[in-house]
Amino acid sequence: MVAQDVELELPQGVRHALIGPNGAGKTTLIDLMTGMLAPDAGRIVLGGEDITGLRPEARVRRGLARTFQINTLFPQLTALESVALAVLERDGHAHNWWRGLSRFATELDEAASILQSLNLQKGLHRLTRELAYGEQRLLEIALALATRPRVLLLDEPAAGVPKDESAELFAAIAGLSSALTVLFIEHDMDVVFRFASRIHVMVGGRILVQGTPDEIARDPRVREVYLGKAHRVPA
Amino acid sequence: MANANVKPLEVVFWLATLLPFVVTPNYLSLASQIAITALFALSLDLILGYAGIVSLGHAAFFGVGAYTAGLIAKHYWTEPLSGLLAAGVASGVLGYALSHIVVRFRHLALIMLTLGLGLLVHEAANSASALTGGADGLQGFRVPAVVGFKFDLYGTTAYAYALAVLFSCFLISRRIIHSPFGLALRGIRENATRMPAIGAPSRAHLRKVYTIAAVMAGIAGALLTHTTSTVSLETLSFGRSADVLVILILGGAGRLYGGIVGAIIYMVARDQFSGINPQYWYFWIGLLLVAVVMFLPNGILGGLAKFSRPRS
Amino acid sequence: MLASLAGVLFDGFAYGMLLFLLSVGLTVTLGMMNFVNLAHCSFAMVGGYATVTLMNKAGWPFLATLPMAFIAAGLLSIFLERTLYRRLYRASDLDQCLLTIGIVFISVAAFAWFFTSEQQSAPVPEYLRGSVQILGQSFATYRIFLIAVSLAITAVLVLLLERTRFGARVRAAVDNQRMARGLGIDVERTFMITFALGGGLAGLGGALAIQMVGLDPSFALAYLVYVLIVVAVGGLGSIGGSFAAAVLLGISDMAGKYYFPWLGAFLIYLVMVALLMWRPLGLFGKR
Amino acid sequence: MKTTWLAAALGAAALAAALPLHAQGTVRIGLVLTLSGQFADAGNQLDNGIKTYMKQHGDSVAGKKIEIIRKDTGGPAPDVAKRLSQELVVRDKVDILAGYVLTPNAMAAGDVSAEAKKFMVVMNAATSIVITKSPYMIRTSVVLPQVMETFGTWAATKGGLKQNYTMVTDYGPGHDAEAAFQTGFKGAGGTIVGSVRFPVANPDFSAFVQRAKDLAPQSIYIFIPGGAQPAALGKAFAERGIDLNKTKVLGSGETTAEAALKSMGDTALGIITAWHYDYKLDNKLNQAFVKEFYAMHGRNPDFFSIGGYDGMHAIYETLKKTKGNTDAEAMIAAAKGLKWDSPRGPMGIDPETRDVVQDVYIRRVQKVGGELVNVPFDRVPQVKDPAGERRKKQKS
Repeated sequence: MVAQDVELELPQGVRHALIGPNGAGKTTLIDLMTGMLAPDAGRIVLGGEDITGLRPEARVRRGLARTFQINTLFPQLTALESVALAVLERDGHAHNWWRGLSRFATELDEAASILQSLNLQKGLHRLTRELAYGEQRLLEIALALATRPRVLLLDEPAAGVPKDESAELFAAIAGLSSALTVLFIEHDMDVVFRFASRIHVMVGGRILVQGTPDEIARDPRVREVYLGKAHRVPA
Repeated sequence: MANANVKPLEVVFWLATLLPFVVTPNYLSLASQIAITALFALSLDLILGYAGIVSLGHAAFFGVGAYTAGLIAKHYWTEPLSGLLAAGVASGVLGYALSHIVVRFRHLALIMLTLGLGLLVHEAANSASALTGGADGLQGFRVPAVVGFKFDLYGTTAYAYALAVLFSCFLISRRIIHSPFGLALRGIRENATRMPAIGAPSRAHLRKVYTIAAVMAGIAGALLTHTTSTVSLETLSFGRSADVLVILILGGAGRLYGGIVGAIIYMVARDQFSGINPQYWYFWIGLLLVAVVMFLPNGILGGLAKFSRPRS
Repeated sequence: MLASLAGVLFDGFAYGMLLFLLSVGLTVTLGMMNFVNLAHCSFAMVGGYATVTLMNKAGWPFLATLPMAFIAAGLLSIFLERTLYRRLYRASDLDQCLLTIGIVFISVAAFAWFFTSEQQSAPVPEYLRGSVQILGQSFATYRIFLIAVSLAITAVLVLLLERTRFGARVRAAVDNQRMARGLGIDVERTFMITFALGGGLAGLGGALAIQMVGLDPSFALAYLVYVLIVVAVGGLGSIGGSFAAAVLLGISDMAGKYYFPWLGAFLIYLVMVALLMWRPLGLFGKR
Repeated sequence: MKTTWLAAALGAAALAAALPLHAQGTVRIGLVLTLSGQFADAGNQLDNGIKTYMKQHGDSVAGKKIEIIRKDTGGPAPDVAKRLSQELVVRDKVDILAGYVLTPNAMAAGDVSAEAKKFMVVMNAATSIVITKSPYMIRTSVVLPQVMETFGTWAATKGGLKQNYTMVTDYGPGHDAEAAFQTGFKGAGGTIVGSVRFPVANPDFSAFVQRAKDLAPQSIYIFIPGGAQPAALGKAFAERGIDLNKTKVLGSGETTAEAALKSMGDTALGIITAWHYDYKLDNKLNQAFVKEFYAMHGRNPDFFSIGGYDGMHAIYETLKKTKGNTDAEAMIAAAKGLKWDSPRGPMGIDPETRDVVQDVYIRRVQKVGGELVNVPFDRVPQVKDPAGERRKKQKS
């Protein structure tokens, strides 16, 4: 059993962190929420609407977007093309096969501004496979943002990104609009405690405990299972 | 961004397609069949090069188009342009129907499914011999002319007609590639798992491009019917599906011009080799294919692109 | 009616064995090594023509030529693997298609040049001709022989690949070349031997097929479709899958021709499409 | 814009035509055959027949040198056959079109012969309506109804058979043969107890033969194309052990061709076939032809070869009558009513239908000197194509 009777409440606009040892079922939970995997039982509700039966792309259109732990991007497309594609899919222009791409200025500009907000403007016209690894991680987020989500699920956004760059990455995440609900999986406790306002600890497919950073830091069960004995509460 | 504006090389290429009228007037019927095969390869490129669907049964649409045009010329009227549209619609309908099956599969299962569906259409045509004339081909019809220009032995009208239709379908394909829909297709080819994650209905896109490709393949089939006034089971055969796949890979898939360049080189080589050595020309064609794969990976255009300007 | 049902099942099974013999080599190369080797039936032709030459020119008995057919096709596949195939292991499967179709064309022309386009015949020894009466039902001797050879090959192959160290090495090298090299497996040599095994099996299949379906230079193109169907329906890389698919397709083709002949060639393609839609990865396919 | 294209083209065409016409003294023959692919052997054997004739009769006639340009269609491909024929006329300036192993290719090229007014000799394609495609066309091979309807009538009369079960390959010639045989057989009082059609690409016949054996009709009629199938059928017969004195097996000539007999072995004994040629026919002309053919090609001729051999003979005779003039009207007029002795026996070109008229041999497979041979034991002389005759009646 990978994820069992998980009760997860994501109130609007709050920054959530999902932590837990490897193999706790975190990514699986995200796959379940986004419809990549079909749950055996249980319901997924987004803004009051039951989306358990919807196909992944339909859930995205209702505002539930995600990034991938391992980059799943478009190697031969440029960064701008990738994000523009997401924007065009969102506002239904992707089925237009007779007007030239360049005629869709508003969508292209929006894509460029999203990339700019994640300071990727340098790599706008470069092929994705020629971008640096860190830039590709930011592009993952840009692609998710382009769908104008209400809930953004970030699967280890800073995985493989060196310490100094990950701080910059999370600063960009923090800078996202406050209306956006964000849930991110992260192993670096400094980052978790700095950016999350609610933390969910998952172990062996179950939610062990949920709470504010302070509650989690003091909770003995988390300490013993995950944080180890010598953890001290940050200043 | 793949810029949509016309490169000078493209203008030169299309002007060069007019040369056969003057330089090689005796090769116009061959040129017309190259143009028809190029259009057929272009339609395959839309689904293979741009959406990643490998098909070994694309001749099903070519043949349905050819037979539709033939049946219309035989039973109704012989004006070709309307016959062309009817053929496109007929193969488009078949394409849309089959697309619901095809888009649900990938890799070897997809290839073998398209092969199986192609062979089933071929068998259907053979057993419906009362309608299709079976293995002897459709008899008793003749398409005399197009917009007043007679089809004659020299093939002048045939080449002009085939070239005009190829050029217009090429423009449409070029527009598709540089449209948002074209971008979505390239997205599917680049990373099919990411597409649903950005809200893209991949299967709907694939069904649409498969239908468009079927229409174009049907038009190519109808062109052959009009220019040769013959239709036979061979238009639906596995051989024709395999040939057009070889032609596209030879030229280089996913480059819009791959099918056209592949058709020119493959058919001219076959014509010359079989002229010199009618029994064993297969040997030289085989050698050509092996040489291209060894020295020009990703086809002729792929190889040339690598040599001329390493992809930025 | 029952007697003929037994007859149809037997014939179908024997025909399935023929399809299995022709395609098991491809299950090894395409299935396990992920190399789209459309030239597989050209190796079968090499085996067939080796048998024909040895029997007609050198007067060898039929059974003695079978190992030679295996070796001839195996050697040729080693030569091709070392010169051409090796350089395309990481190429796109479309380029692999182009290379192998090119090889098919070359082989068709070469065999037409050396052996003319005439139908070859490999007269089978007396004791394999005619048919045997069992419980009043006549069974063709040659088909019984074919079934026996196929079952033997299946057993040897499954043991070789599933139970031996060599088998483990092959499966490891195929699943993950980098890791296999890390474990000190000589991946190059393993691939070469695997290819030789696939080619040799094709050669043997080609030699055994002459008696049933004849042999001429266009053999490589004519049977490519059937072989691909068996491998796809059976499932990539699964010997058992190919065996099951070959039997299923052989019997349904035979039953179709016997019970509803007007369905003709439709049936085998309908069965294939249905099976693929039900199990896209093939009966026992893993990926 | 369009007119400028065509103006340029016509100018170029005129330029090409002004090239010096090829030397006066040669007659060019465009030979369109299937020299590669599934029917390569048929194409090669036909070509070998032509080469044998030219070796025996030299390569010039009526003071003109004969030059042959060979083209390969690669199999049944009417669009390619039509284009190659057009190119032979337009580019290579041939005077005569010849060859055409398969019906669809012959039909497509018939249009070219009619439009370009070129004398055309069909040397194999056997479907009846082929001859109607051009007024300048003759045929020197065989017409399916000519043999099969005759065979059906013979089977129900002199053959003494009342019941028959037909088994044919499911394609053009197969359907024609089935219809012709049944017309002849029923016309002469026989009854058809059933019929079945094999798929074209059919590697294995055991199911069909088993079905026929279970029905155990008084006689079976078989029509299959040459190549691998007769051998495969022979093996199915051998394995099924059809009892030949209980069930009479009738077939087209191809069923017991040389290669088929070799693989069928003794089970072929007693099979009755009807055909217009066999390399074992014992007449002086045929023995000389077979000897020369074997010396040149290392194998025996078959009915494809005799089609090519007699095709060249018809061309030579026609050119002699027109004294080398290759105008199609003159040649077809000279060709109509031609009669000559061929290795297959007396034959000729029907003056009205321009189709081949020849004897049809009824043969039985027997062992002669340790070898399996189609021994002719009856003959229907100078048979015209009944389907052609019916067409003539409808027209008049």
